[in-house]
Amino acid sequence: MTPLERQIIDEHRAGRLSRRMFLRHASRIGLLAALPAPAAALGRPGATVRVASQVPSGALEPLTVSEIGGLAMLCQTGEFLIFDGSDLVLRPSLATGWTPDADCSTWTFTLRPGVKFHDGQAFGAADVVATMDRLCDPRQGSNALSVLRGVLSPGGTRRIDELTVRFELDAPNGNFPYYVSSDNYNAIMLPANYAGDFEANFNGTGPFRLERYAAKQGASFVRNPAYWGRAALPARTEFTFFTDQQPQILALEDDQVDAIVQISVQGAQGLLRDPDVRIIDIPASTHRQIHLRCDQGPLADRRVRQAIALCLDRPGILHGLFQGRARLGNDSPFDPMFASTDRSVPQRRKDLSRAMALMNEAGHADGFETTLTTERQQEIPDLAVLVQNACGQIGIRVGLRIEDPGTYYGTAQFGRSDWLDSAIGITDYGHRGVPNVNLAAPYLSNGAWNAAHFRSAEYDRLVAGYIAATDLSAQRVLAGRIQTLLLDETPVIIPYFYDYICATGPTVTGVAVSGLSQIFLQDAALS
Amino acid sequence: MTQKLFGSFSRKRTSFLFGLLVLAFWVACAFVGPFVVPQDPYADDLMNALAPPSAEHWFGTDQIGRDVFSRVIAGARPILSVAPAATFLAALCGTMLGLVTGYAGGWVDTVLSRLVEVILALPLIVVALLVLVALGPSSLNATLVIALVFTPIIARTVRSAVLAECKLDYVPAAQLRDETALHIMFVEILPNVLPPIVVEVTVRLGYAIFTVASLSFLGFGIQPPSPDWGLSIAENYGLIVGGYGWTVGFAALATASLVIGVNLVAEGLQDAAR
Amino acid sequence: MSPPALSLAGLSVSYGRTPILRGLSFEIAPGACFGLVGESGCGKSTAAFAALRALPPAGRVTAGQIGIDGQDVLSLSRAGLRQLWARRVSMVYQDPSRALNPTLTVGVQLAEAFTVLGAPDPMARAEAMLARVQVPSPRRLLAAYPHQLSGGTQQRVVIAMALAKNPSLLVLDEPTTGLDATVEAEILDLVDALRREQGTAVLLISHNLPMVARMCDRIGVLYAGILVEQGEAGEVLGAPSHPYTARLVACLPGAGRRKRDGPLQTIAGGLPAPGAALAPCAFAPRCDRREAVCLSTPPPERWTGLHMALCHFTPPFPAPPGLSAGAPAEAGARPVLAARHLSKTYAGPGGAVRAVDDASLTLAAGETLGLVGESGSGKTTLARLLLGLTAPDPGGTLTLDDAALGPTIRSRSRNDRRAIQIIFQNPDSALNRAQRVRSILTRPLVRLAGLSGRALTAALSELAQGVRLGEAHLAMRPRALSGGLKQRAAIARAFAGRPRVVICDEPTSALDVSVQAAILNLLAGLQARDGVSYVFISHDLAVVRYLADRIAVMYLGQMLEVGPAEDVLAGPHHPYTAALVSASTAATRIRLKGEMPAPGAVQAGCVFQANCPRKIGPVCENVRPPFDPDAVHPVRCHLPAGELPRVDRRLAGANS
Amino acid sequence: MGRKLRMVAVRCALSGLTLLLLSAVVFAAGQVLPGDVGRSILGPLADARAVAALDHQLGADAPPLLMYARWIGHLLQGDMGVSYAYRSPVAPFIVRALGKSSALAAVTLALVVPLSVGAGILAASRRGRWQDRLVNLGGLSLTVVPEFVSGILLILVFGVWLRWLPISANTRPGTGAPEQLRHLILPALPLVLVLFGYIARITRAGMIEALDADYTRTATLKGLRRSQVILRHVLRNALLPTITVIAAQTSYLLGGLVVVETLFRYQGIGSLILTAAHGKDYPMLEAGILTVGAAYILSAILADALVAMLDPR
Repeated sequence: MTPLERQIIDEHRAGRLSRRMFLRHASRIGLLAALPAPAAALGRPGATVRVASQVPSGALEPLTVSEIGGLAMLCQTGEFLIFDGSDLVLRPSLATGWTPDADCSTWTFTLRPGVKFHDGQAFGAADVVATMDRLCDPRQGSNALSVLRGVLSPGGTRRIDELTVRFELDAPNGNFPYYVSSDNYNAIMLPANYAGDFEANFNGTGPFRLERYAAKQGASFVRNPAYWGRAALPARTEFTFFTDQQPQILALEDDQVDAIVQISVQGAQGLLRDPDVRIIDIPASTHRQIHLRCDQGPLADRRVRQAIALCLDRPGILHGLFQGRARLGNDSPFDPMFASTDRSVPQRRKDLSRAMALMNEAGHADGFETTLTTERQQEIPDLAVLVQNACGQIGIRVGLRIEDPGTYYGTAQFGRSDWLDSAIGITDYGHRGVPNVNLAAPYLSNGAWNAAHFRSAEYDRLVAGYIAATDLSAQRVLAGRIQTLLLDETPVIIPYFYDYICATGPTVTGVAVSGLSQIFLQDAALS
Repeated sequence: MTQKLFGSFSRKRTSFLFGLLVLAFWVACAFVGPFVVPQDPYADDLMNALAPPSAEHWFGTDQIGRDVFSRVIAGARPILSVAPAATFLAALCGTMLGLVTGYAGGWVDTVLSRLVEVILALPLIVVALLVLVALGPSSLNATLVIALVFTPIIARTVRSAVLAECKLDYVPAAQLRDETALHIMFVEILPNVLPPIVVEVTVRLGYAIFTVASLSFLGFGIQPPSPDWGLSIAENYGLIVGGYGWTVGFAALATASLVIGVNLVAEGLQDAAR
Repeated sequence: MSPPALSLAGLSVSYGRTPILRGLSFEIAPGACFGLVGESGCGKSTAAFAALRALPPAGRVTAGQIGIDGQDVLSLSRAGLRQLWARRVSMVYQDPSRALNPTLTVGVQLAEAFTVLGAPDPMARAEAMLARVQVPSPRRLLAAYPHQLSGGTQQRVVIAMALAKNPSLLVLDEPTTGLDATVEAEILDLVDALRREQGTAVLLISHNLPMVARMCDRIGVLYAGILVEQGEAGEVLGAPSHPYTARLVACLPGAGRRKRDGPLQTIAGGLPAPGAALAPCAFAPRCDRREAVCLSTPPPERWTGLHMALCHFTPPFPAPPGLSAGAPAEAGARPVLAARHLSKTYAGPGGAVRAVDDASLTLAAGETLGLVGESGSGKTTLARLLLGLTAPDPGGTLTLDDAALGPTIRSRSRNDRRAIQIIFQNPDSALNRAQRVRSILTRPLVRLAGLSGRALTAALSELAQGVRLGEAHLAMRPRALSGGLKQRAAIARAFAGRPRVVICDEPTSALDVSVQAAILNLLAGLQARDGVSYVFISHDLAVVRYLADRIAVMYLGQMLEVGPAEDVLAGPHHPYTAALVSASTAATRIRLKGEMPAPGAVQAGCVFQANCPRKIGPVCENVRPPFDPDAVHPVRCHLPAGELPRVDRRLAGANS
Repeated sequence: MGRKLRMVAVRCALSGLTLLLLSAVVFAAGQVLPGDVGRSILGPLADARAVAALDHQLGADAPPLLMYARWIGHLLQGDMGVSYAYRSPVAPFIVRALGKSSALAAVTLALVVPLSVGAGILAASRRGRWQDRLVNLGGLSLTVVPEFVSGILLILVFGVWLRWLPISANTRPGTGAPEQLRHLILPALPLVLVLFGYIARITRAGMIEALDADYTRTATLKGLRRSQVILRHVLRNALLPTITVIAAQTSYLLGGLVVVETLFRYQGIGSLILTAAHGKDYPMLEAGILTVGAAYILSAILADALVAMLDPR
């Protein structure tokens, strides 16, 4: 047992780590590699499960897919080395075990024997090396590059033997297994000789094989008889693509489908009250980041940023926008559900008098004018209005510019992107099993997504420490300091983390989802 | 024209007067609406979101608890600023263009006509969408785009009216007394083609409202947090299935009444011009 | 004795609440031809439709009886009425292109008339019927669509359709208005021949008195919906019994009357507006025989044999005194305007079209040149060339007072521009309806005469007085003026710049006879006053004869003949001129071969050879006849001068 | 006949020219559209190097003129190009979307043409009476109501309140034709309402003109039955302008589809264009817009041909 393992077990025994948190942390370092898969659901096999899904807006290329419709598709036949379930516990999938070296700069993974791709090829270390090299190669259009950058480079993945690979990281990383888990949605394992034609055959290792795929219309899958694990319950699954939520709801209510991959509270208020619908609601770290530009205008004053953050009625927003299906954010990416989050940092609450006082101190008693730029995406325009109204309470007159997402992000380069150049903006950040990715690019002084233009050497140092930290208590200490620093500086406001919601018909059981719009149907059944 | 409109009272006038009344109501709302509404149309009330119509909120509240009645009343302003501005601009440019192409004829006419045909070969809304995707959505851009797509339409009407005028002998008569082309276009011809222009512009106003509302609905017109009707419908129409019809129904009725009002007035003018 | 083909008894018709016809009564004997004449708006057409019970939806018979072949038409059921329409009555109206369904072939439409009668083999009968109306190749015509036919042929088809059922009554409503003189004559001859053959009674409605007189046995004269006089055709026109008829006849510039014989008679005032309250005698307000009784008692129907007049008095009704104007201008010898070898070619869909081909003319000071020709002859294009509104083909020359004149307005000096002006045919089109008469007249005074201030005011009132427009008229917009007053305003505008030459493009063709006379008088008077020269374009030979000193005849863009008015009209003249003249008289008609070809490319030979009744032979087809524009009376024809046709004087004077 | 053939040829050539111009305009507009294709595929948070690499793979980083020339060259060979987003040929997408839109348009026309022509004829024959005024004013008033407004109201009344018609235009695959039709009624109705007024009005005007025409009186005075007069002489002439108007409204219909397809989340050509514009999928956008333009021009030509067939002029 490594010291790290021992420390986690000790913490758990001492009662400082709940069982859930314990599992998460133990799984992170491969301690629970032998952990059994979640208890098998008790459904009757052989059903055809029909699912409504957001239409994939582009080609289903694992290397490039980034939107939820595509993610739901990839994980139907594709598998990851590690499965990150809705409980954030890492479970073995194509890897049966993983262990770090002492400073977590090298990780060794043991692969599952006897796994075959749908086309009959055996799965092995060469496939892992090829897949990972592709994902971190800047000459490929890899979507995972933004995650793996600074973590893993091409050539960093080494084949040790047929069933062992070693990852030699660019820098120590205590949470590396998450980077090759289903959390990194692009990282489905493809054969070494993959030719960029995933859409033609969906050649993966998963419990389902492709039956038919029609772009923009739908897809169907059948049970994979040669699956390495327990055979899937459904004989067949059938996905129908929709462009929007409302018709999906109608289809579910009309019993045309058995499940909807993901619903958002907005527009589903009726469905959420429907007793005939089963709601699967899992916490996810999906959040909105309201950035406040720290380098120019009145917002350059920390007190003004704090004042704005103090105007928001967060519980009200939770209730109004999400009917409570969300958790309060405390203006840092540390979701309360992360194990490393320091929950002792006090939650920021609405305090108008304090906000007014800060404005006075900053010399902006009469307020000022500014513009909030954001994208038209789910509840964001509503949030923008709420921020606008909230700012109005302390005299800040906010104009709104709500743009098409494409316009908002522009080229995603400084000086050529409304997102990165705006004084105030609201940006959507997806779910991650660990906060690592979201701690780096959005806040580091040279961060590529640093829309707040936040520059803090202290922060950079703390984050480097956090990422390299291997043991939980060290992570938590650093997390607490990061949380406090971000609260004090307030480069961003993160008002909430909202739940991932999936809806199924009343007779459906065994549907599993992740916060990344991945839906797993091998245990699904209709009663 | 005025005499004909108001002179004798008949059923035809009834519809005109009714249209005028509706239009006047919304114009009044556009001017004073935001000051007389019972509640701040922008104020959110998250604890009271999606409340059904009640004594306190006559038309209920929307997703973030804003008073729908107040928003419907206040919503007359954005649409009644953008649409008339766009129409006016289009009328101005269209009249110029129509006068010049109709009177000058020749290659000027040929080139412009072909361009107009290209623009008209696409549904207006598609053209407007393309331009707005490129320029970015805003009220100003929507105004410019609608003016842009309506200009050729008005120009076509003006042009055909001018062509008909040019067949009349007072035009050569003016040429025979050495009038400049400008004088002939603006002093001799323009007053005669004014009635069809007025009618066309009123009709266009109806379509401008139509288009602004549609663009706002598609997200390319008036922007949040404006209480604009099309925008409100776009923001809330996902709620219909859940049974929150009041969030969109009243805005829809308001839009319908406004366009119908404008149309009835346009009809009256058209009858009078005939 | 068989019942009359048509009998109207006290027929009154209203449109909505507006009475149009008031107590109309007359009869047409079987096989007879009755002409109903009157000025526009008197209710002629309404009478025609009412007689057949075919009024538009708004029209309503308010009183009276209609009998056709002794049958009471007003009491007929729908089916009965349809039978009446199908078998016994027919109608031909003004515009044949509108009377034919544009989407059906001639054969189908014509055959319908037979199908309704239940006749076997309607197509064959249709072909036979077409042969009877003397169209070339009837069989081919069956498959043709109306728009492919000329106006004359269209009207023949309509007539064929009308006569297909061998009706006992045929109503003709202005059947030849809009057709050219030679075509009109042929159509009338045809109708006359066929109705005599079939014994069909005819009700002919027209504003053209001489034409009606030639065609009809009896004539009725309508005034404001009232039949003021009826009687035998010759009597009504020769010895009118009603002051209105008498004045109307006197207004006509017929009977070889010339401007030097003195001004034409006119009728004071204008027609009462439809629906206006009428005096007991409707004509009394305009009548110079008027006495108190006329305004208090409705006049009686005064019958003299078969001649009726609705008047308190008996003829004669002498012309009022004081209508003699000064002597007409004497044409000087010095040429003001001269054109040589003007041509205009347009690019048409089927190749170049010569609208004007080598036209030359000379206009002396104070002279009137009559320009006659049928539609498409290039009269108006020539006028536009003279005005500079249209640029001529290169090669022609224009001179004004022996100095070269620019080909377009832009190339002319202000003086040259003001020297040539025009009076358009239609004052509604010529006057800007958005402006008041005052500004219509002021603007040319400013632009052309260069006046301003007091001089301008003075010139304006002088100008208005010159055409007898009052101060009140100046404040009105053209719409508020009557047709005659509008044309006066247009004339005033043309004279504002004191022009040397005024081109009159059919200035009276849109006007009623009584108004036409006043305008002709005005033009003659202005010419006498100012010594201005006119190019007077008209298709009405009588009007041209009255006003013109010299006449030019155009055909297909070419000038066929120019010469002193009398010589041109009497001959020896061009065979085409002979045909034109014969069309307007009762003299033996000179028939043309075929129809006037469409204007086309330059032809090698004579433009008229295809239609010419006097064609000599190949020379006509291949050689352009010589034409010396500087001769006194050049004629563009290969016939030797001695063989050119001339008018038989005895016949010519009789009835024109 | 030669003349007619030449007219057709000229007409087609001109239409081709118009389409070419249109494609250039759309392409130019595409250049101005913000963002780039690689970014829109990989999402905002993707690494810039990955975006550049993807752009290069897709050929989206070539100079605009070259891209345009390439695209036109392929188009002339009948190849509509390859979608950036889907990395597969555009044509099947267009065909499928066009099929769905055509179904909606067909339902719309099938409802609106008989309805409005009938109403127009009724109005003309009851000229000045209440039926006439109802058709005239009512029809025209509906014409100016935006589809999404009438759509919302129709959904509220027939879909939510009365529950007579399904709200969704989508049916699951394998649904029978009658049921599919039923799902298309509600989406078609807003378009029907907009088009109804135009067509009814022009039909009414054409009817009145034809009823008042001299040739109709000629036919009546021939003693033909009223029904014969109407069928043979009136309708044929009266409906000519109606045909032209229906064709002209096709352009409108296609535009209306964008809104209706958005409102009812129906994946036709309108929503295809909208999605392509949002996703910077130029080949798809170009193809979609050109298809709409071509459909419009084609319908105009067809209408002209039909009119030419019925009207010998």
